[in-house]
Amino acid sequence: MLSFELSEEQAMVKETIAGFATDQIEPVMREMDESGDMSPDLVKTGWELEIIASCVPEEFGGFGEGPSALTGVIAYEELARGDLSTALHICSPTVMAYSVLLEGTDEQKNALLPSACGEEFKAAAAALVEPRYSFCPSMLTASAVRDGDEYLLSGRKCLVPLAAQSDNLLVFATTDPGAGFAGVDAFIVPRGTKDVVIGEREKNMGLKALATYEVTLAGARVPLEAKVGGRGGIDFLNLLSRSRLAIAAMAVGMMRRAAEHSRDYARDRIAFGEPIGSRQAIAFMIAEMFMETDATRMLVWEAAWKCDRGEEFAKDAALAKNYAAEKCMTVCDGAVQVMGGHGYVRDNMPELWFRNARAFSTLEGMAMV
Amino acid sequence: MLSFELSEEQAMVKETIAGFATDQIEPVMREMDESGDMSPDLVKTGWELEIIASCVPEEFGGFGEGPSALTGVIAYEELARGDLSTALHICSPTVMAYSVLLEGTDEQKNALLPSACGEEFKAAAAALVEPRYSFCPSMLTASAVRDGDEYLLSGRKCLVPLAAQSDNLLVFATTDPGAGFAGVDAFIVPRGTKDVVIGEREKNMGLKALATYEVTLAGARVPLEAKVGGRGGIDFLNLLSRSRLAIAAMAVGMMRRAAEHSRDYARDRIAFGEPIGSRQAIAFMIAEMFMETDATRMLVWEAAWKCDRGEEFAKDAALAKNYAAEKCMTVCDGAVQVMGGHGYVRDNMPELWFRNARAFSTLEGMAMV
Amino acid sequence: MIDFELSPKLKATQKMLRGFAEQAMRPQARKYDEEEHEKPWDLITMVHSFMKGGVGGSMGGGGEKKDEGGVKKRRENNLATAVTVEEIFWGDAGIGLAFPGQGLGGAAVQATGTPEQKEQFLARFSGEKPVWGAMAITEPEAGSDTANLRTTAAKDGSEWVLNGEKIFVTSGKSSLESSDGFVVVWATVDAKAGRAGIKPFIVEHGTPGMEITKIEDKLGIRCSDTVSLSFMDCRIPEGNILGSAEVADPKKAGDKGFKGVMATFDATRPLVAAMSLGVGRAALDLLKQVLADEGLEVRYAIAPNRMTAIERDIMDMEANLKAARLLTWRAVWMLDNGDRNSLEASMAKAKAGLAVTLITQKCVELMGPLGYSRSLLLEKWMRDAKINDIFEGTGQIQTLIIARNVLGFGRDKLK
Amino acid sequence: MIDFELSPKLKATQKMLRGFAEQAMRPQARKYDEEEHEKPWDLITMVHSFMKGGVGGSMGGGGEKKDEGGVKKRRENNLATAVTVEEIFWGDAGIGLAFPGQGLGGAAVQATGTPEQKEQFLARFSGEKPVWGAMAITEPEAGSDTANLRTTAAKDGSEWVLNGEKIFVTSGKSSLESSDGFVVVWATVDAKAGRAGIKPFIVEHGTPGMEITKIEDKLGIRCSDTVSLSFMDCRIPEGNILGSAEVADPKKAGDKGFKGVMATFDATRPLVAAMSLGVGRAALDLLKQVLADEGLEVRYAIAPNRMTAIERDIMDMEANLKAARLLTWRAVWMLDNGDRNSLEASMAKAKAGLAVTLITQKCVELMGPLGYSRSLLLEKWMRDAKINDIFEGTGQIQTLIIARNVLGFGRDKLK
Repeated sequence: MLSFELSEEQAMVKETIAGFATDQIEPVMREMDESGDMSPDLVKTGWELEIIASCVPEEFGGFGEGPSALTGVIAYEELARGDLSTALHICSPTVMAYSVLLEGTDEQKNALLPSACGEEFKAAAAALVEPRYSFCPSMLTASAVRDGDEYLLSGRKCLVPLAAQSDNLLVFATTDPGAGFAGVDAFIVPRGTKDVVIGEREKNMGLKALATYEVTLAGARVPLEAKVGGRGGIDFLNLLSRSRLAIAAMAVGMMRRAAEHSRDYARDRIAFGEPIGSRQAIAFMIAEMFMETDATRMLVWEAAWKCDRGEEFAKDAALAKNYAAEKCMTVCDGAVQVMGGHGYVRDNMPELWFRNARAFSTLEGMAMV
Repeated sequence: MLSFELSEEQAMVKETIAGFATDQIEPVMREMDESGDMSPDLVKTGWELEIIASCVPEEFGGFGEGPSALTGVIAYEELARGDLSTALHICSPTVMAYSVLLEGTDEQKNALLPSACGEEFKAAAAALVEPRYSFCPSMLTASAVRDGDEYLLSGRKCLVPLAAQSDNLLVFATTDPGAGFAGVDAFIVPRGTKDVVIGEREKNMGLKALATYEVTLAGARVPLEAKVGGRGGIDFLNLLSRSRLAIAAMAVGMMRRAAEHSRDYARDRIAFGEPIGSRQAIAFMIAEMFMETDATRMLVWEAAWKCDRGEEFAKDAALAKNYAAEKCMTVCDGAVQVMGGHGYVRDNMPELWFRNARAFSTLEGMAMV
Repeated sequence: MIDFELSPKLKATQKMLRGFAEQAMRPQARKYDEEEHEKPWDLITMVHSFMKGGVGGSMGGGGEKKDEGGVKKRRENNLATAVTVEEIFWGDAGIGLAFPGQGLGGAAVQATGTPEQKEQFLARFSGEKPVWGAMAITEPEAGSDTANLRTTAAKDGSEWVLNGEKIFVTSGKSSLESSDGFVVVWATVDAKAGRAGIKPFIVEHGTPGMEITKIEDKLGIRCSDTVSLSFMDCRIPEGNILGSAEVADPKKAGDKGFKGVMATFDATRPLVAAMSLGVGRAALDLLKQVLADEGLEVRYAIAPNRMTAIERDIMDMEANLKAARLLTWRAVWMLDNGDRNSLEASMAKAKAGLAVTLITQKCVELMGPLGYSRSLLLEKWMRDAKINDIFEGTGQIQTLIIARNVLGFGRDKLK
Repeated sequence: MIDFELSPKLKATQKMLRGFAEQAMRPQARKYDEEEHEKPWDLITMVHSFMKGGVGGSMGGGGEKKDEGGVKKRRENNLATAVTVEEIFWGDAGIGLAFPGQGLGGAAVQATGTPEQKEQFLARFSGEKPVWGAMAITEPEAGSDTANLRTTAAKDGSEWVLNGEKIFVTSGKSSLESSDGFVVVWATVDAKAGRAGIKPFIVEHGTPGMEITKIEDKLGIRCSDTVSLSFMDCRIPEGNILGSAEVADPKKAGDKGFKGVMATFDATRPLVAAMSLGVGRAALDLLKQVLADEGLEVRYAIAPNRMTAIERDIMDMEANLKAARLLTWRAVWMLDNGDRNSLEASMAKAKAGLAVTLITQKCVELMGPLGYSRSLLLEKWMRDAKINDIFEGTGQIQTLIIARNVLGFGRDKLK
């Protein structure tokens, strides 16, 4: 029966993370953006939320029953409300962990999940995006060609978070060009594998506190066992869609924060003798920020709900993700506009959200629920 | 040197037609829309503007030196400011006349132009649009196949203005499928030609005062001489682009009228003790109506200016026409919105503009400058 | 627990209504658009036979018995109404609005009447004969300015005497001429009291002094009658003021009366949103069907910038329509739980009203000449859809309500 | 006669500047974005050598000698400036804003100064050394609320004494520290007089009592310095009030002074629009180049709904950019003819500022990871572009000005 009420557990998760975001993440967001250094304390505290461990079953080192997309999107919204770079950093290992948990062989689960549930944050990078304007996950140029007992991986990846800090990379490549999503597989590539070149840290418009790298695969060889799911491979569209929900949820978090910030400013800032929020042009902008934040969240929730029920949700996830990417940019642009010149300077947060918001249309496979 | 000033002649044309539109067309617009009958008086007076005759050289019965796109768009804007159906009715013979004048053989000019410059309005329908959602002038399904000394015309056309009243139809069909615009030719098809079936008068959402018809060509045979321009054929993209300018100019006229109407209403209508125009939500809507009307006119003028200079202007005409179609819909929707419930009832003009405005995205080849 | 699944009961209703809409309503949609002011009696009788109380259900009936011994009792009658309305309006908006039921008038009674009055005035809607209810609030001189009404109600002995003009009364003719219905008239008992003076009065069909002065010709929803009413010394029993006698006294009741207007709209705005959803979905379904018939499938999951223009348009339209539906469901869900939903109701109405206005316009454009022709219903849906961004508060008014809620500003601070 | 062709002289300038922008500015654009607050002296010297008076030209210099013996004399110096600015900003917006010239300060002198004052203060800009001019109007407590300034100017003998804080002074450091420039400070001589009390004052570089208190770190245009100024008993000669002495008297001069602010902006808004055009075109050129390199051509002439999503995006962006340019040219053309262009200037600024904000954002999106990466300049253009919808009056302020003009409402009727 229709309900928009969080479960007690979800409400608790939400409240815990909300506090973390407000009290600890947001205060250092600007400093991390300027310096480019992620705060180790934040990562430590963030890891103690046990996002992954709470989803991984006991036999593999956790204490959960598999990831709940709904609980995930609720958690990620709160995290990103604090800061997107931080949210992506903390959640980056989820892609490897959940891909293996959901699609991997028992060997792969035993090999990788326990460490993903450990005391310490352990980087595990996923490489999906490729450095070309026309990138589309259904048309990867990175390829995996079977050669005897090995796969030969070739291609270039970019926006790979924490690639240099990871013991293993999860590389998405096509084993069947022209087969679209169905032709994509994932490969576990250990650090130091020959012909895997991790480039310099990337410089992007935003996400400055998140370390991302370009990764080049120059015919790198991995054993057959490196292929997630073994013979059968993975349901890539399912994994991709779960990652889209994660990213869309983060967009909702940013939209919400930007809307709240604009509301507060419009209430306090006096011009022409009245709060600027008493002008319809500003007030309507803010009304739409809140309306679209809620609208986007509804799309994300419904798709996540379908996901948890095991229903077909790829279309819903795509709708939610693309809608979120567009609206988040509009809302954060509005947050700058509401402040005028003050929104354009780096003393205030909107310009940072403005730079981060544009990332969503490009982000794929950087976090997962 | 850059100038936005009309020539004396253009200023005169503009003033004359503006008066005609305000004093004679607009007052009967609603009545014609409800009854579906175009006022013969309007057509008569409109014809006396000698739009065609003023462009046709003396040798062919007129007193001009060929059509000026710039003067044309200025004239059509004013006409459509009065009413779109009327503007399209009066201008419908321009397609045949200018196509022949610009691309026809001397025989064709002698045969058709004098009557197009006569005292009496003479319907001459052009058939370009085809009844399918995916219609595109570069991909016509209407075809003309050479068969000995004849062309065999096959296909279906719609939105053909005054087809039933015309002595001749100008039918656009492809002689070279797959060649895109370059493969399209125009054929002069006399009334009563065998296997040319003119259907019932069409019923559309708007343009209710304009008689349009579906025309079916069931392998109709016409002599080789029926092909405009003879052997060489026509520069279809050039003619199409001239028609796009004509249609875009009419959109500007409607936008302007809708903007003026909204402005006046917002000034006079009192709510909450003040004119509704003193609310930014309404005032900003109106500001944008005027801004976009000017913006669209600039695009139309610049493309027409290029056309008159004999420069490549197909791209500019397409930009202007598509921009005009979109903005005109937005502006006329706004004109309804500004009046609220009063804009939704047929006592007032906005609902009529609302219905007519949506036509622009579909209209092609129904008038020409 | 977050849950987007409708109860089996609602799913069944939905399925049944979809069949009715497709087989009974669609074939007649064009007829009643062309023959404006004709009443679809056959359909009215049909729908009344299987849906006593009308498709609008008991609008705003939520909230009352919120708690029963502390346990929150789940109700879904407003959700049921929203689901019903969407399906009916998918069939046809004009005919849907012409269907019998308590309508806005009943909603006003639900929101402001005493239990006795609800008993007295609402019983008729589940009777044998179809009956309509209407609400009269807008006046020639005041559109959204509901605080500034000129229609007056003066106490004279044991009667109220109404004088004034009302416009845009939906189903006014159905309520007052075609059936034994009534109209709820908002009038002021004390012009100086402003909002506080505004009260709702029940005027029964056939009451002397009330006259239908005009029936509007409209852009769309032509099957639904929209009338103007004039009241000249129109006398009604004193008991016909909604919400007990002392409500009549501005000093005592404060702007309780006016709050009633707002409460009424809080309950009905989500249903207008639900109407929008039906029309928008109809247009989108048709467009997708046409593409499917040509063997074109929309590739939702690929990168949006690799799509064709039409694919991306469809993706955008579907996302907007779905978002509007979820916002609508949230608003009625709150209503069913007896929670205040003024903000959420306006969000749903604003989002849905604008979304379907644009969706239908886009669909007509994408369908080219077929979209513009009256040989398909699409062009009609574009005309019908526009009303959703206008009636029961334009999109601008909704946005204003949202802004005031969000910013915590009153009318004084945010005009 | 309607004519969109630039004079041969302007075409030549355009061509020359395009070369300069591409070969000299582009290679250094990233450097001066990363090394914020660094000054591109090499480029400054270069540009000053071939363009005395600065790329901004004599902003607002139009109008004066409108008629010469009744014959309207065609001038094109504002058009020339617009064309120049577009090309320079196509090269780089940050560096372009850092180039020497009279800037807004000079524009204020042009708009409000006496002939003698223009002589006295503007000569320096065509000297050997590069010089900057700035204008200080915004205050910490008042953004667009220019009528409500707290900075005061008090007459003391033969001097004016300024006190107050100013923020967002573009090129303030360049004008006051890096060269022998000046800043035009808008201050009130009579707080009670409101608008009427506001006057423009010239404060020369190095005047005691004036201090740069802050240099802003910004989202974009990082090569351009934006500073805060504080004035503490800052004394300037009485002759430094712009526009003859009696201007000083609110009663006599009315709000002539304030009108000066507006006149200044009427002249400069179209040039901000021209700046926008350069940035927007840069982004669009890059995107189209990338597509062309892949052999993709945009089919502008086919039905828009048959296009790919990216084709239609490009078509929309080109139409908007072109419309913005034509509106901008119209506004400067009027200025060159000495016609009042307040409405048209705001249309140009509003349209161009928003158009390029959206165009650059769209281009970054369409370029995917390449768009988001700092390895290309595109992401920088998106950051730079945003300022155009903000400075010299936000898009909202421009729309407000348009609305007031169109509706004929004053500040009282349309706040």
